[in-house]
Amino acid sequence: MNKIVESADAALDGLQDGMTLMVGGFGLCGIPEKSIAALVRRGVKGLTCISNNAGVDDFGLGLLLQTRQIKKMISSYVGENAEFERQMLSGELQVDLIPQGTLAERCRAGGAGIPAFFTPAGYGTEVAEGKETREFNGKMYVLEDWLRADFALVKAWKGDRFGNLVYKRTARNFNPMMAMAGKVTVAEVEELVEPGELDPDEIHTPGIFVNRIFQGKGYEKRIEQRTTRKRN
Amino acid sequence: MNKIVESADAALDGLQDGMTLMVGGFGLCGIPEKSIAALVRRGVKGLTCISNNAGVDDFGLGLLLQTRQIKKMISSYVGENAEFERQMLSGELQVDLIPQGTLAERCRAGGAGIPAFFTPAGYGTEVAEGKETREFNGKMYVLEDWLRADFALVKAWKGDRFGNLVYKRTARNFNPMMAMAGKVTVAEVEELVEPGELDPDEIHTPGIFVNRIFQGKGYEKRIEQRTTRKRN
Amino acid sequence: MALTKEQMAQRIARELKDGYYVNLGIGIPTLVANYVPEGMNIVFQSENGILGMGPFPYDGEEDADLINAGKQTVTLLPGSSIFDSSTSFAMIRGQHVQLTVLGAMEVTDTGDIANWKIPGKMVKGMGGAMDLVASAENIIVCMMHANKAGESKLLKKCSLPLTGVKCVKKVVTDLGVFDITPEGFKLLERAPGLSVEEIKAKTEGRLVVGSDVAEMIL
Amino acid sequence: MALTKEQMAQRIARELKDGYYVNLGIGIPTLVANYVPEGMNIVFQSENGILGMGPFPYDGEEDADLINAGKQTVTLLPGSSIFDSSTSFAMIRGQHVQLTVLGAMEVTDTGDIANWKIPGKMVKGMGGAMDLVASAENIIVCMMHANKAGESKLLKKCSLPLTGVKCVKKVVTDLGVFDITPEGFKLLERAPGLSVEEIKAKTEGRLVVGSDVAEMIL
Repeated sequence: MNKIVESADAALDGLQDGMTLMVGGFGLCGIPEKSIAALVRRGVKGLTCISNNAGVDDFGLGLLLQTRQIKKMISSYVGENAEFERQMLSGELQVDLIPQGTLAERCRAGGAGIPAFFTPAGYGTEVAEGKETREFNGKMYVLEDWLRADFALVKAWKGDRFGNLVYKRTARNFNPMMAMAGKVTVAEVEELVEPGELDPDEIHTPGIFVNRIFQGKGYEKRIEQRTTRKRN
Repeated sequence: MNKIVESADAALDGLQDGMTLMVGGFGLCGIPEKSIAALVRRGVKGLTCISNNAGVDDFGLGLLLQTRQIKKMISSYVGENAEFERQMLSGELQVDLIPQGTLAERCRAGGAGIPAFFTPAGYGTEVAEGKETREFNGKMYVLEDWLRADFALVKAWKGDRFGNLVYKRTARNFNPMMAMAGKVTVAEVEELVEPGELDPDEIHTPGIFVNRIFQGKGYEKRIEQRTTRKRN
Repeated sequence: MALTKEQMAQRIARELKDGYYVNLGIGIPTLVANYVPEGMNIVFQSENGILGMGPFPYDGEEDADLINAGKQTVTLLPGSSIFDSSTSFAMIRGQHVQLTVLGAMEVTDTGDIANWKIPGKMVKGMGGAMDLVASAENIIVCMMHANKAGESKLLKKCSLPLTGVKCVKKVVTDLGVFDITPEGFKLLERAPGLSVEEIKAKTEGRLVVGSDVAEMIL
Repeated sequence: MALTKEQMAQRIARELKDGYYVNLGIGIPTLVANYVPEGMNIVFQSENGILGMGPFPYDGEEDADLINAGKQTVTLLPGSSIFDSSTSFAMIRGQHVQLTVLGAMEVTDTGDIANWKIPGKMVKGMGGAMDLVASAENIIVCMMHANKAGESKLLKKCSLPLTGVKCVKKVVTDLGVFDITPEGFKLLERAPGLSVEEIKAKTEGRLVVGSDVAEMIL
């Protein structure tokens, strides 16, 4: 079992124009930097990107907005990005906004073979327009369907050639669910380790969900809101 | 924040006749031995137990069958238990059999605020009788609702006073989902550790799901099918 | 006198109870963490995947892999845990988080809330707000009583697109504390020095005033 | 001659492909693990929460906290992982497990399967079988061609309560290998020394026989 590919470019083999991608990360935390850079190099167009956020102008998915490779974003929050705003207001870019918990659960459902589920989020709002609603125990819920992707691009801290992944701190976020929901799941890691080095009890994403894995070099890991306090 | 209670008996405070309980474990692996023993001592009757299995005659939930404290079992597989068979065939014990994956997902749904979801398991069988079915992408699915319990009794390897839990190997099984779905969740652990000793990245059940925790002593951890091979 | 933002946070902090798990929204709600009473154990949840969030890191100790839902660098306290986004919202939807405090642009006397979208302006998205308001058993909205034009934000009906319906339980503004009741906004406490009449004048929604509304003690 | 159980397992092992994730049911399917071709990487899943399940432990090294879905003590191989039951069935329902091999009491020529309940007898439950058969893209049923009374188990219609409908893709019995096709059981290979006529005589469901059905090579 060896899922290691030599580079981010090799990991995207088969990724074509018009495909639907899931891209892990929350803000700029835990995003697949190297796979995004490879997407820019690959030059594929007309992409639908499912990602909680859309990066900033010059980092994260913002890079793919600059090059106009994205046709549609499916996200929960897309601020902090002037080019995004311009393309959205001009109608160049389609945007589907989804409650964050619903987005996370729809990705998990896609990976877990659950085609639809009921959630209370968005009931009575425009999010529920056109969707089935139903009462359970006196409370109203909205039926939401699964999300799946042609490629899921995720970022982990450590991984092995079986595709087993361990994430670090809040860089975990959407990565585990998206890893489950890709027809082809590409994982980039800061460190490739030998099988057996990761304790089986501590693996966050079992390798079965990962198709290709590679080690990235020189992660920038940009901080979006650097907030600190002074020592007393 | 201190969820530690002094004993299994104290942990069951408020547990009454006729309540619905979730009980973790798969076979005899990862069952809450000490909480089950305390249930026997407590003598509560008419219980509905949601548990993947029903123990063996003289261990696990079998102990509560001997004392006729269980009115109904909700399980996926209930072999290996003669007293169970006798009570079931005589009509003393009600039994709801549920596909194992559906059982796991219904517990998770109960904890996650998802009142119902579609699953392919059981479509076209007696499990789907009386349930809504629906086609998605050319495949048929059954609508299943959440399961929740008055008390969830789970067993972990290590835990801290915040209720954070770590499980060992396949003793994990149903415990994490059941921990999510109890109005009161009681966790018993082999080892209580200080907050901070468990790496935040390695916690399987975040403490928010656990209401009471105690350290059990002298775990029997009986093996149901001891299978070995000879050294060459 | 109208409350300052700090005083609003301070007042909300009095709604905390020992052992609560709490999710604080961006803005004034974040300040509530500064007023947790001495000796009280509160665990803060951040919906990007933290329980037991601590204060901002010391200068030079920021970790790009450890941020809160506002994308700010934060720290972890002993006993904290990290989890993925689906588990985080399982906690929220499953009502394991005992108190949610968030800001709003409009609230109605039946508990509807609007806080994510202004037609004609750039829409950034609802983030986790719709999940939080639809799920929490206990939601406190914390906001200015009137907008910059002086118009009441406590309404009969929201003019902006809704975030959730019939979900808000309590509102703390710079003018007072209100429960949402079947009869409308019930005034519980007045900001120090403010009269019931002044509050009434600035409240468009139905207002219920008991015989003796106490002045807030800060 | 009819195949032995070991030969059936051996034949099924030839359906394995490098890199497959495989779930083996209790009984004959379990034996398939003994016939993985040299150099081929197969990861065995156990639905109680293991990927990368290894052989039974050496005497004295049993761990009560490490069992398979048959409740037998097992070991882990390097690169294995442990997870909870909901994640395990997420793998199964989400079709991440590439091959499922399980036993059956009856199978029909449209791919229905019955393997969990005999009316009038003690019912132990379906365990994970209904999830597995409803979910897997690739299900091989492995069973004796006829029951102890000599009656065919390859039927037009199941007489026992169903475990799943239209799901089985392939059947390996002691008499041959069959694909489930729109026309019925398509005989692919005969057990060594058995004639097509002998197989036909023992098959109640629709049987399709090509012009040249090879004898199995073991």
